Amino acid sequence: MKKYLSSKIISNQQLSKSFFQMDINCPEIVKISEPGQFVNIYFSGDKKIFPRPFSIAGAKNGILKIVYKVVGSQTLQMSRWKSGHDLKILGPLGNKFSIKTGGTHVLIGGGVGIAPMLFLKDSLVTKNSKPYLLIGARNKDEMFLFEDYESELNLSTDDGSHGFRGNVVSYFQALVDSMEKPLHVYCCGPDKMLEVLAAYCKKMKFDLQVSIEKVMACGMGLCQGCATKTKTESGEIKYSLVCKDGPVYNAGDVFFNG
Amino acid sequence: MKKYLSSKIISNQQLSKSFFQMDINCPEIVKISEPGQFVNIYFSGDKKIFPRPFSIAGAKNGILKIVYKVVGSQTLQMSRWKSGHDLKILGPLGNKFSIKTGGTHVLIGGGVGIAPMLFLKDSLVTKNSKPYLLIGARNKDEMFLFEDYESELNLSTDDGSHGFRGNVVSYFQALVDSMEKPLHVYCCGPDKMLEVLAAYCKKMKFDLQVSIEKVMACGMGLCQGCATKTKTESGEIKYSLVCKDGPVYNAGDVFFNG
Amino acid sequence: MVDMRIKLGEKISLDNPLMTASGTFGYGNELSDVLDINNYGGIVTKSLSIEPRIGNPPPRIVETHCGMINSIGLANIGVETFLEEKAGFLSDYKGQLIVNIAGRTDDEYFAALKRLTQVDWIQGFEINVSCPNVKEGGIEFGKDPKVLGQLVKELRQLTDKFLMIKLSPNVTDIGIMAEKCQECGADAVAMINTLYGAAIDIYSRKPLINSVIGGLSGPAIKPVAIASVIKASKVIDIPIIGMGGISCGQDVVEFLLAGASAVELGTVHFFNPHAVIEILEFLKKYCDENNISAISDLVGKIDY
Amino acid sequence: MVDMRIKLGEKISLDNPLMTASGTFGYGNELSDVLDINNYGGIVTKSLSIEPRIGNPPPRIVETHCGMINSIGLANIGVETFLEEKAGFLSDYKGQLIVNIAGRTDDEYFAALKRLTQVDWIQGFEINVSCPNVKEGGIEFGKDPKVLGQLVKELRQLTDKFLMIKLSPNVTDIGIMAEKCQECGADAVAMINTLYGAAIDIYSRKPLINSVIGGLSGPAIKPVAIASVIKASKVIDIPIIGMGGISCGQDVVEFLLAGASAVELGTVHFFNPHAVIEILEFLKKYCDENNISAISDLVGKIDY
Ligand SMILES: Cc1cc2nc3c(=O)[nH]c(=O)nc-3n(C[C@H](O)[C@H](O)[C@H](O)COP(=O)(O)OP(=O)(O)OC[C@H]3O[C@@H](n4cnc5c(N)ncnc54)[C@H](O)[C@@H]3O)c2cc1C
Ligand SMILES: Cc1cc2nc3c(=O)[nH]c(=O)nc-3n(C[C@H](O)[C@H](O)[C@H](O)COP(=O)(O)OP(=O)(O)OC[C@H]3O[C@@H](n4cnc5c(N)ncnc54)[C@H](O)[C@@H]3O)c2cc1C
Ligand SMILES: Cc1cc2nc3c(=O)[nH]c(=O)nc-3n(C[C@H](O)[C@H](O)[C@H](O)COP(=O)(O)O)c2cc1C
Ligand SMILES: Cc1cc2nc3c(=O)[nH]c(=O)nc-3n(C[C@H](O)[C@H](O)[C@H](O)COP(=O)(O)O)c2cc1C
Ligand code: FES
Ligand code: FES
Repeated sequence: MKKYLSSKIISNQQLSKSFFQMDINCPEIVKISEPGQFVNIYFSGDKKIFPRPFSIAGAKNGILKIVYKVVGSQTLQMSRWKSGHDLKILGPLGNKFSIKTGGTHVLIGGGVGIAPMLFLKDSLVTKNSKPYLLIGARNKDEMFLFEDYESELNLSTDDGSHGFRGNVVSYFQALVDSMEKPLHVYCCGPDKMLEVLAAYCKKMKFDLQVSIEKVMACGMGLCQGCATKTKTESGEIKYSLVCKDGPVYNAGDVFFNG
Repeated sequence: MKKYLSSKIISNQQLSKSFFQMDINCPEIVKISEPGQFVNIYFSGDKKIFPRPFSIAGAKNGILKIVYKVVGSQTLQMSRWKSGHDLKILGPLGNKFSIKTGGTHVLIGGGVGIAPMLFLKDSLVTKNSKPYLLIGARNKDEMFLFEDYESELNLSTDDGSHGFRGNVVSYFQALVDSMEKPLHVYCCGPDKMLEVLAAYCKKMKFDLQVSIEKVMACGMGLCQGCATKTKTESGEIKYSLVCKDGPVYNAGDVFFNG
Repeated sequence: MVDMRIKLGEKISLDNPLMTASGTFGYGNELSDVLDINNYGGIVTKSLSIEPRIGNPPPRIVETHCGMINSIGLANIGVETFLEEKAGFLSDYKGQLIVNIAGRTDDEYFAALKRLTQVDWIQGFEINVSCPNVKEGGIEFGKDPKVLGQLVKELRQLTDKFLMIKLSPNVTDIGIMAEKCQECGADAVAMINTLYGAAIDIYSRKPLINSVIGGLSGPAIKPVAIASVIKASKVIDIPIIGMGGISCGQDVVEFLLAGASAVELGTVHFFNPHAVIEILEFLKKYCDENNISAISDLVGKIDY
Repeated sequence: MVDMRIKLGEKISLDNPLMTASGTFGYGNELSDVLDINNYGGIVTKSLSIEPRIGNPPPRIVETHCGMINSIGLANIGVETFLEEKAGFLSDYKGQLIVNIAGRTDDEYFAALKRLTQVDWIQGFEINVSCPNVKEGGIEFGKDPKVLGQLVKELRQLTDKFLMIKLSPNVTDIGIMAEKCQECGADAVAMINTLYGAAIDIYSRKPLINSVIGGLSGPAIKPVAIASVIKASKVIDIPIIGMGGISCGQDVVEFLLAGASAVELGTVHFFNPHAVIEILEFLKKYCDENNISAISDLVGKIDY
């Protein structure tokens, strides 16, 4: 039961050069949100007409958290909103990560792909599981830190300016021997990164769920605009709607160039 | 020589419920501005694409003043700009009041039509003339006061909540006997008001210049969009461009429904 | 109390003039968490074809200034699956349910209409002869008045239910097309479908729409839609259902004044899921404030 | 250093691909306070007719979402006054001066062209057969390929100078019109003129444009223009001059990739008087960063 609401921003802080965290007061959405789901943020008066989708990065005590990177006009506009600002929000949208029992949970976030991992981590911690959280960024400026982890936190930067030097997938490979098997891997990040990780997990027979992105108009299955090529269990090719059937897929079902 | 510049807002204060005064730092435009002329203010990223024209309400010490009323989306946006904000501005645009010598100058502003009258008043005062300044508003909420007058200031409101009760044209008629003739009347305000005043001045043989408004796209004669029906001296009908040939006309040359 | 009812000829009566535009409202159930779909006087479904279609490959949509281009390629579940899966939900709907039909050939249109006209919870049909982004068929029927007339005549034979034809703006004279529909027995015309549109990524140099040219919709096209309705209303007497770029109540009044008897909300659903509610409120307020007792009094009342 | 030059066939060479769109730049002198007009590779004048025209009554313009509707009615000073008053200013201009010609009848086109082709500071002509808001003529020539072809053939006889035809998007197939122009000897085609558009004041119920239906321009129509250029470039070999909704350098690259050899800036002049300067800067930077040594290398390089 998604809701379309007018909600107040509680805080909107800058985390690093281009990353922000926005806390929004919307208990109605928080109550029913699950890790992997996202919300749509709406704009008005603009020449750009689409809402913008953001993963739910946290949902606790009536407060919904998103973590976003300023990459264009609408995220720039968002970064200027002050606490107290009323925004229109729709959610929760999409499917969710299916949380496996037993074994070790490895959460990998590349760049802003960290966002859904934070919520998934919260949820696993509540379930008394101690997940690994691997975060990759291009460099120190793109990296940001959180107050409270309750999980094994591992940072890497492509240029080595913070934590492990190299991309987060190589970092995972470097750590994998020390992790207790079986592994359940969850990842969100750039398509390229997902593709590399998917190939590796396939080889290693790790089970991998990925959260993917597509440009969306409606975010709820009205327009069929966000279609992506997927394989069904029977191996059939099918266009799946990322906003409704996704954004979380078993890595094996996705075509990363689809 | 109009200029297109990026200029800083020095201050943007609220004068009354819906009126604001914006001081803009643009010496290049100030230097060459004359009463009756206007500037274009530009917007970006918006679904509305036209710039908005505003009469120059003052031009002194490098600072250009406009007085504006919030009536729609763009003036609302302007009212939110803070000092320090950079705006794009083009001006000075249009023709100017032709200032008559000798006699008494009567400046009449209805509603936001006050704006160009303030600049004209400044200019007459500099020339050692002591003009009458008649200001009409619908009610007290729409009326605002200025620090410094140096002129005979006369206020009227339609509902009598401030100053004379009645419209500013009746007020003028009430005062006219006390004014030393010949009169040179200058007016800016709603079309209806201009029309009534024009009929009266024609009857009384007072010379009247009016500043009129039309929706403008370019503000400088590029598009021919702001045409209004006028009479030439020889009595011929002609479409005149309000942005270039106007906005100031001899009242007798204008068709108020054209 | 303002009377919001609208009659579309003899066959259909709407509780209010707001309907959904095909392809922008899923099959009706997607938005029902967010609002009561009985707010709409009518629902027009996504275009259905006799067989299911998987639609076009991505990218299928791109945002443009005050608009968007789409090339969904009439992806749809097909007539039979529609009847099986959606009957429950849609037969509870209190307004008028219009099924939009698309085809590549005359026979595909005929087959779909024959099947659907038997279903009692379907009140009428909107025939899509104007989809700009499917290679075969569709728009071909919408380009040539003779071909269009022939199709409409034959469809008319197949159903007594409300039959309206949805016209493309991508023609030299939409008035001629509308006249043809009236002449061949259509109960109404709907206009406009999307305009041709394209966009290119200047870095990859790739078209931003799989089919290169797609359909432009949204507020950007409203002036074209209003002009189309004005033109058509000068030459036909059957009702016009107007759409194209509606984003608020003011826009709906504009369409009614231009000559539309009812309107369809399309792209607005994407940027304002509550549009129908806000528009209904506006219409009531507008009518109250302007002493209009029946919304139908606005239809065609542009004052030249 | 990026080579910004563009050849439009054998007759005309531009220092850069940016020209002005007719009717959005006055007669060239109005913007010269604000920038050096030699920034433009070419200037296209307001449409001129053999006799002066006072144009349409107000209201002539209205803002729409990301666009505007105009109905200026080809108000212009007429060929003779143009030659008298503007010669001084325009003959100093270093780029290519193209005069746009409009007419109600063939004879009006012929008379204007015959007179203007004798003037040495005029390098070429853009023939407006597509103005949507003048009652007689204009668009009539732009709707029917046969009528258009005949006009182009006859115009071709009257001048050896650069002759381009400006096409309307308000036709079923702009490709057919473009082909006809090529076949009948035009040196280039320009597209698109404005789309039909209308708007109504919902309180006064009056049309917001004197002629009810006017011409829609601005960023809103860019996707339609890009689609038109793509279609035309598939069927003709003569250069295409693209326009419609250009607001920034990215847009210009998009037109070039779509197949335009040069572009015209129109409505953008109203909301950004410095557009030409900013666009030139962007183009240089874009080419530098993407290792493009000559801007002409972009033309038609959409990657399907
Ligand atoms: C399911 C999902 C979850 C997401 N979660 C996050 C998140 O948690 N944090 C975060 O920073 N970003 C997230 N994104 C990406 C985010 O939506 C875009 O960065 C944002 O839309 C950019 O808007 P803009 O106007 O600033 O940039 P623009 O300049 O408009 O676009 C920049 C890029 O953003 C993407 N984008 C633009 N519009 C849309 C749209 N309507 N739908 C989807 N993508 C679009 C495109 O790739 C585009 O090239 C998510 C996207 C999806 C689909
Ligand atoms: C020469 C001239 C001088 C003016 N001086 C002043 C002034 O000193 N102070 C002041 O408050 N107002 C002045 N105006 C009016 C001012 O331009 C409008 O109030 C403003 O454009 C409204 O914009 P908006 O987006 O807030 O309202 P909108 O909702 O867009 O429009 C409200 C009304 O404003 C007018 N308007 C809208 N767009 C334009 C446009 N592009 N050009 C002209 N009028 C438009 C129309 O009458 C419209 O109905 C002047 C207008 C002109 C033509
Ligand atoms: C994503 C999308 C899908 C559409 N699918 C269809 C369709 O299947 N059948 C159809 O007749 N029209 C379809 N349309 C066209 C709309 O019904 C409508 O005619 C058009 O979008 C103009 O209205 P708007 O500007 O309000 O969206 C679609 C439009 C969009 C944006
Ligand atoms: C106010 C205005 C006046 C115009 N006058 C003419 C004209 O006289 N002749 C002509 O061929 N096109 C005329 N046009 C059309 C433009 O040249 C151009 O084709 C159209 O506006 C699309 O480009 P744009 O979106 O960049 O403005 C005019 C357009 C506008 C906005
Ligand atoms: S974004 Fe509309 S269906 Fe997914
Ligand atoms: S507003 Fe363009 S000519 Fe006056």
